[in-house]
Amino acid sequence: MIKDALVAKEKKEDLIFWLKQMHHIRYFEEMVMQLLAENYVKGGSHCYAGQEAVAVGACAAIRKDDYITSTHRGHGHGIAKGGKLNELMAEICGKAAGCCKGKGGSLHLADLSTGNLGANGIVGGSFGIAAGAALTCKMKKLDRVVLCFYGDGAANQGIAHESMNMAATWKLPVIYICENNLYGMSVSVNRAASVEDLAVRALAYDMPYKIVDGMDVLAVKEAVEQAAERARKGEGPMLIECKTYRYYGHSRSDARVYRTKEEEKYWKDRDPIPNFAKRLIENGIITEDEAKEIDAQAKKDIEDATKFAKDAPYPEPEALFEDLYA
Amino acid sequence: MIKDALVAKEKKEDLIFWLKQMHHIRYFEEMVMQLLAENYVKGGSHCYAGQEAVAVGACAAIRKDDYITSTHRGHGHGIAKGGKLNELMAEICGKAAGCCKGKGGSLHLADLSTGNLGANGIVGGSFGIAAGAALTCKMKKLDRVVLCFYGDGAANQGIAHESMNMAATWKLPVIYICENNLYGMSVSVNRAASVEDLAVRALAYDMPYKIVDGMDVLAVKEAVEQAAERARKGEGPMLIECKTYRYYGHSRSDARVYRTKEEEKYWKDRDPIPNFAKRLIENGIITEDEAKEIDAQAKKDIEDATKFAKDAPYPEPEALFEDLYA
Amino acid sequence: MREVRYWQALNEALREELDRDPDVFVMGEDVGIYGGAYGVTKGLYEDYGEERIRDTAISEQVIVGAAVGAAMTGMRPVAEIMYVDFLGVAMDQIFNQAAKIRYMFGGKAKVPMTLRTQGGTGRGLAAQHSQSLESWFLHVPGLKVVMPSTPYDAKGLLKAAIRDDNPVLFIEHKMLYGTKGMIPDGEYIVPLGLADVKRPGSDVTVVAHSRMLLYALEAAETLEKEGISVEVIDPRTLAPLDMDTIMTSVKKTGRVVLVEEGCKTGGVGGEIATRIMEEGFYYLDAPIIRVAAKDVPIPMSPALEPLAVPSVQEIIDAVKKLYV
Amino acid sequence: MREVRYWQALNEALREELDRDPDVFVMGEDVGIYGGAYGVTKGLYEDYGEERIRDTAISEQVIVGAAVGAAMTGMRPVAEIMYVDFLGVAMDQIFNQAAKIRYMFGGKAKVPMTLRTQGGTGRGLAAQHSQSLESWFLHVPGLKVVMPSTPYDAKGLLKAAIRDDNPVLFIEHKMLYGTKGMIPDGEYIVPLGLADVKRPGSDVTVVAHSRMLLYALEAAETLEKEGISVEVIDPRTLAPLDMDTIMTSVKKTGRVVLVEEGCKTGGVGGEIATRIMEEGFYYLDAPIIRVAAKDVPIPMSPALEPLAVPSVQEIIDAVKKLYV
Ligand SMILES: Cc1ncc(C[n+]2csc(CCOP(=O)(O)OP(=O)(O)O)c2C)c(N)n1
Ligand SMILES: Cc1ncc(C[n+]2csc(CCOP(=O)(O)OP(=O)(O)O)c2C)c(N)n1
Ligand SMILES: [Mg+2]
Ligand SMILES: [Mg+2]
Repeated sequence: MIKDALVAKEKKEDLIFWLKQMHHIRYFEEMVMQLLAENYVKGGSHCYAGQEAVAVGACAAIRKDDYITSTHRGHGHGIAKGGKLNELMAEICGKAAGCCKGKGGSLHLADLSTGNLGANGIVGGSFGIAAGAALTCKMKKLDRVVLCFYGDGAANQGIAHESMNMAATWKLPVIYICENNLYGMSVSVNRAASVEDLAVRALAYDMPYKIVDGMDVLAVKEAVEQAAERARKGEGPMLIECKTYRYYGHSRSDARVYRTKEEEKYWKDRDPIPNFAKRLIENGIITEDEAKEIDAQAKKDIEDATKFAKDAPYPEPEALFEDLYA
Repeated sequence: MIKDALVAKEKKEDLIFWLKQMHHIRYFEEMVMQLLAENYVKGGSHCYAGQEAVAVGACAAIRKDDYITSTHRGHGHGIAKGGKLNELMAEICGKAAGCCKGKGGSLHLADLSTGNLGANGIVGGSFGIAAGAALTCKMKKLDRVVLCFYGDGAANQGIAHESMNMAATWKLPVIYICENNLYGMSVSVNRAASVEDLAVRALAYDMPYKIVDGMDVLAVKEAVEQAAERARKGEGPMLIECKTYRYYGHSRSDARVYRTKEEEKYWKDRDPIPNFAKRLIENGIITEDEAKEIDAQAKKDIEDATKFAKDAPYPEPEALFEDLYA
Repeated sequence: MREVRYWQALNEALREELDRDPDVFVMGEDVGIYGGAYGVTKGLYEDYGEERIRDTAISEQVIVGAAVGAAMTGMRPVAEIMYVDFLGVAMDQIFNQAAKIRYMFGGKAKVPMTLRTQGGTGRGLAAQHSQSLESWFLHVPGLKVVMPSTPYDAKGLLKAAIRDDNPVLFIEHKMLYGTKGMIPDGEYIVPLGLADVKRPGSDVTVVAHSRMLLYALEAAETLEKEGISVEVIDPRTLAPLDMDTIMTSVKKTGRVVLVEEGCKTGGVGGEIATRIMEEGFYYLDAPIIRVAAKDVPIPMSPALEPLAVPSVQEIIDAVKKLYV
Repeated sequence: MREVRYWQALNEALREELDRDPDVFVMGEDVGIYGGAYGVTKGLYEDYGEERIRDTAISEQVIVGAAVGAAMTGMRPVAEIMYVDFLGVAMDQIFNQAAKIRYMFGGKAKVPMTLRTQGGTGRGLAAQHSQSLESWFLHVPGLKVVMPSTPYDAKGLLKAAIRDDNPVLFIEHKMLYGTKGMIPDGEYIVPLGLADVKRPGSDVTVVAHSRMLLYALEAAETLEKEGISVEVIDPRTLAPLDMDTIMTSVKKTGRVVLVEEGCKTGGVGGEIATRIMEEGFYYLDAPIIRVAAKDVPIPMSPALEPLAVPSVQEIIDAVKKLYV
């Protein structure tokens, strides 16, 4: 069974860590939805629930000092890249203790200390930044790579084209990770693009590509690992399309009229978290009880982070004028 | 011989017309270079000489009421689409009798009365206009197509991607004509893009493509004809890459240090005009004398147009404030 | 007359123009099934079909570019860019193509397109979803710029914009969609280029547009009680700008406060202030005061966002300062 | 001291900074083999190689975007956009990314990049190659905006821009590249944010930047002969804007003419005029006069292009009008 092979090659503590990270993301997003419902959090509300295997699998494949660029749906990326839960939750709440001092919020979660070059409120806005960070890696010979996360909708932005062409022509160490969750807001991928698989866009740049199950954290990890190896050798960028699904609406106000309950059920049956837990149990990595404990611990971590965030003070009025110029 | 087949299927008067049009473009450009050298003309100076077979072949394949969008190198397109030589030359000279009343000049040659939606000073600037004009054709069921001319350099602009994706998704009647003359200003196509043939970019949109000899007017015509037929049937856009060469520098100030004399010679040996004349003679369509006469007549037409342009008055100062709002 | 919300007024305008003219169509991200990010196109997809209500890919350049091309060839596109903040992605198509084509082509083309978008703060959406960028577009000859503050104006101006033969940038405000106001039952148009005196007064002229108009009215009410009579003018269209209405007021009051939600530096206020100085320097009894956003990006934190933009109190303070 | 041309001064600045700091690199269309559309990067490709002098594809969005990403991660890119007119293609990357990242990220990132470009009329290049768009960028907090008028300033300011830890938009002028001026033999820096009194005078203050500075000096010379002493101030950097130097002059003269090559409406003049009014209304003896381009796209025709922008005569006339 190919799945076992993927499990077998990993260390137990890593497997547990990734499971827990996915739980962290899920609980984080559930909490954000709750805080939004309570109107404690205002602002952007693009939740990552459902796509956890992509961020966790991809970030598992790279190093701490490698970079990522994120999207408007960036909470999961921030957690997977090692951001502190307290700081991330405080940021969502607009608190001074947030990783961006409360100035960025959900749409601009960034944490340069973990190599997260930031979420972006502009769909496609990070494509250039990813190419530029990769240029730094190349010019300074840092042996680092850049993961550029983007959505199926973002794939149709002009800058996606420019960035991929630059990375391919200059052989920059970028790994483009297309999170194809079937919709850009309400517009399904086949109404927005003329190709079935967005991965084939790589052909336009003579770039290798791979399509993976975005609900399988180890499949994502394996693909990104191979891409990162190529990139580190100076062989240039690669495109990985992850087929996935977002469980909530696009944002708080979305009634999801554009998709069916059946479709939602299809994808929820393939939930990356319980399925991964089950797989670890079946492969004898953890017991059912351990799985429950990991889940419970992750939940508690998010509760703690939320308490931290709620208790943390808002920025002082003077902060309005700080941090504009270096 | 395949060439003969292409010749054989055309009417004599048409073949002669296309030869003459190519002569017109060549003499027009020689004259523009001279006027620039004399400093009679200021401004943009992107000459089309060398690429005549593309504009003439492509426009020969469509109808008078079809549309084209042009580029910064747009004199050839304007002539091939049927623009009046007098008005075009007067426009280059900034005269009130110009097709844009002297306000546009070389960079903005447009002539809506012939379906020429305009040259563009912004590389890639016409991609959106082409999609929009095609949308009109589709929504109004006009049975028209739009030729979207663009260069190898323009292919790397983000809007190229957006336009092709829109046209392919909505099955708009656009024919993208890539004039690959090997350079975008000084940057050779293989330093600007990671693919050998820009035509393969069509794969990113599930769009058919074809690569043709851009020095062969009949080859270009045939390819565009097929594409236009598809487009009129509602089957959507197509990409045609024409391999061609510009004989002058990018613009007046270009010393052409980025290319070799050998390369220039290689392409001048394939000059679309004498080769086409020879072919018509060899196929018994015209005699050598007739060929000379066509050439001489074309030359005279340009001299007449130039006299017209030079004699024409400049716009009155009040024109500065006219034509801003409808 | 009946009461409608701002978004409904816009929705009605679109419906009436779609009904009136087969060349009118709507295009943009999520304008179809979703009904628009702020609900303005609700129901249109169902009623007019996907040919005339076009959901696009997330490709702002070609949304605007295709609107230009369609307008040049006989259609009347109403394109939507979801946030004014995203106009940067399509900026070239707006100022170099849409706005200049007619002039560059010697008047031989026209570009009758409307570009709807919305801006402003108020929802904690941070620096890339809260801007007020209208002043840039005053600097683009060939464009018209409309910013309605009430449901009445929203409907009448949108209909005028769609019928205008020029490219019109139509900027709504995210905090106004839910506001209510009276509109006539029958058809009406609010012509572009006419300011509106929203509240007559005799002591001070306050010029404010979009959401700031509501703030200015609130400030005027409070000031009235304190014995200061404020005339509140809504330019409604920033280009063309109706200086006549503004100058008539300035000549009466001699005191001016200009309010806007965009950053002060390089904002609309500087332009209007200078025009007033040019046309009526000697009528001014005091220097003109600008009340505008601070020169910072809009921060997300609810503790900071409101501090970045004018408050009613700031307008009141500015008016009073004219008397010190 | 030695005489160099404006383009050479810029070229020297690039060389010195490339020599000084290995993190500095140059990127843009035709900056390599070609040496830049206006020759500023001449010889750099030969001397510094293609890793540090990078010819890019015609992809303005990613040119700016990659500069942002490179700057955030430790490089000091000097990116070139061939014409200021093309900034529209990359606008989002400039105002939403480069300018806002530091603030949005709570000061935890810096974006030390320089974006060189050039603008202005004079070569008959028509509406999309002749603009003066600087005023837009005053309205973008987080950016600095530099516009040198002389070879001396060009070199010193470019070096300062490259060393600055913030995104700097550096706008040259196509008609200035060939102009000559004296510069010191050794290294020097012209700090950002300091205006320069290019010609002292006592009767009227004229503020002008980029090519218009030369026009203003010429006008001042003529006016001197007619007995009017004009002080000519070059702001040099429009953001930050050195109001102190301007106000010192205004307090002395009480009369102001503002000159710019961009369109009048929404231009730089409106901002500076309003600042002067705010900071020194009672010093003004007459309304401030703006001399700017007409509110039209720049026409190609040599009969029209010069009419679209200010002439020396217009500046002279404006100064004299202050005395009517
Ligand atoms: C330039 C720009 N256009 C539009 C938007 C509004 N918007 C935000 S997210 C989104 C959908 C993005 O779709 P996709 O890239 O597939 O990401 P997903 O939301 O599915 O994760 C849209 C249209 C934006 N933020 N920026
Ligand atoms: C947006 C934009 N970027 C850059 C330029 C400057 N420029 C004008 S033509 C040109 C080269 C275009 O190359 P290509 O598309 O191959 O057309 P060609 O000149 O070869 O016909 C460049 C860089 C421009 N006019 N517009
Ligand atoms: Mg998506
Ligand atoms: Mg080319």
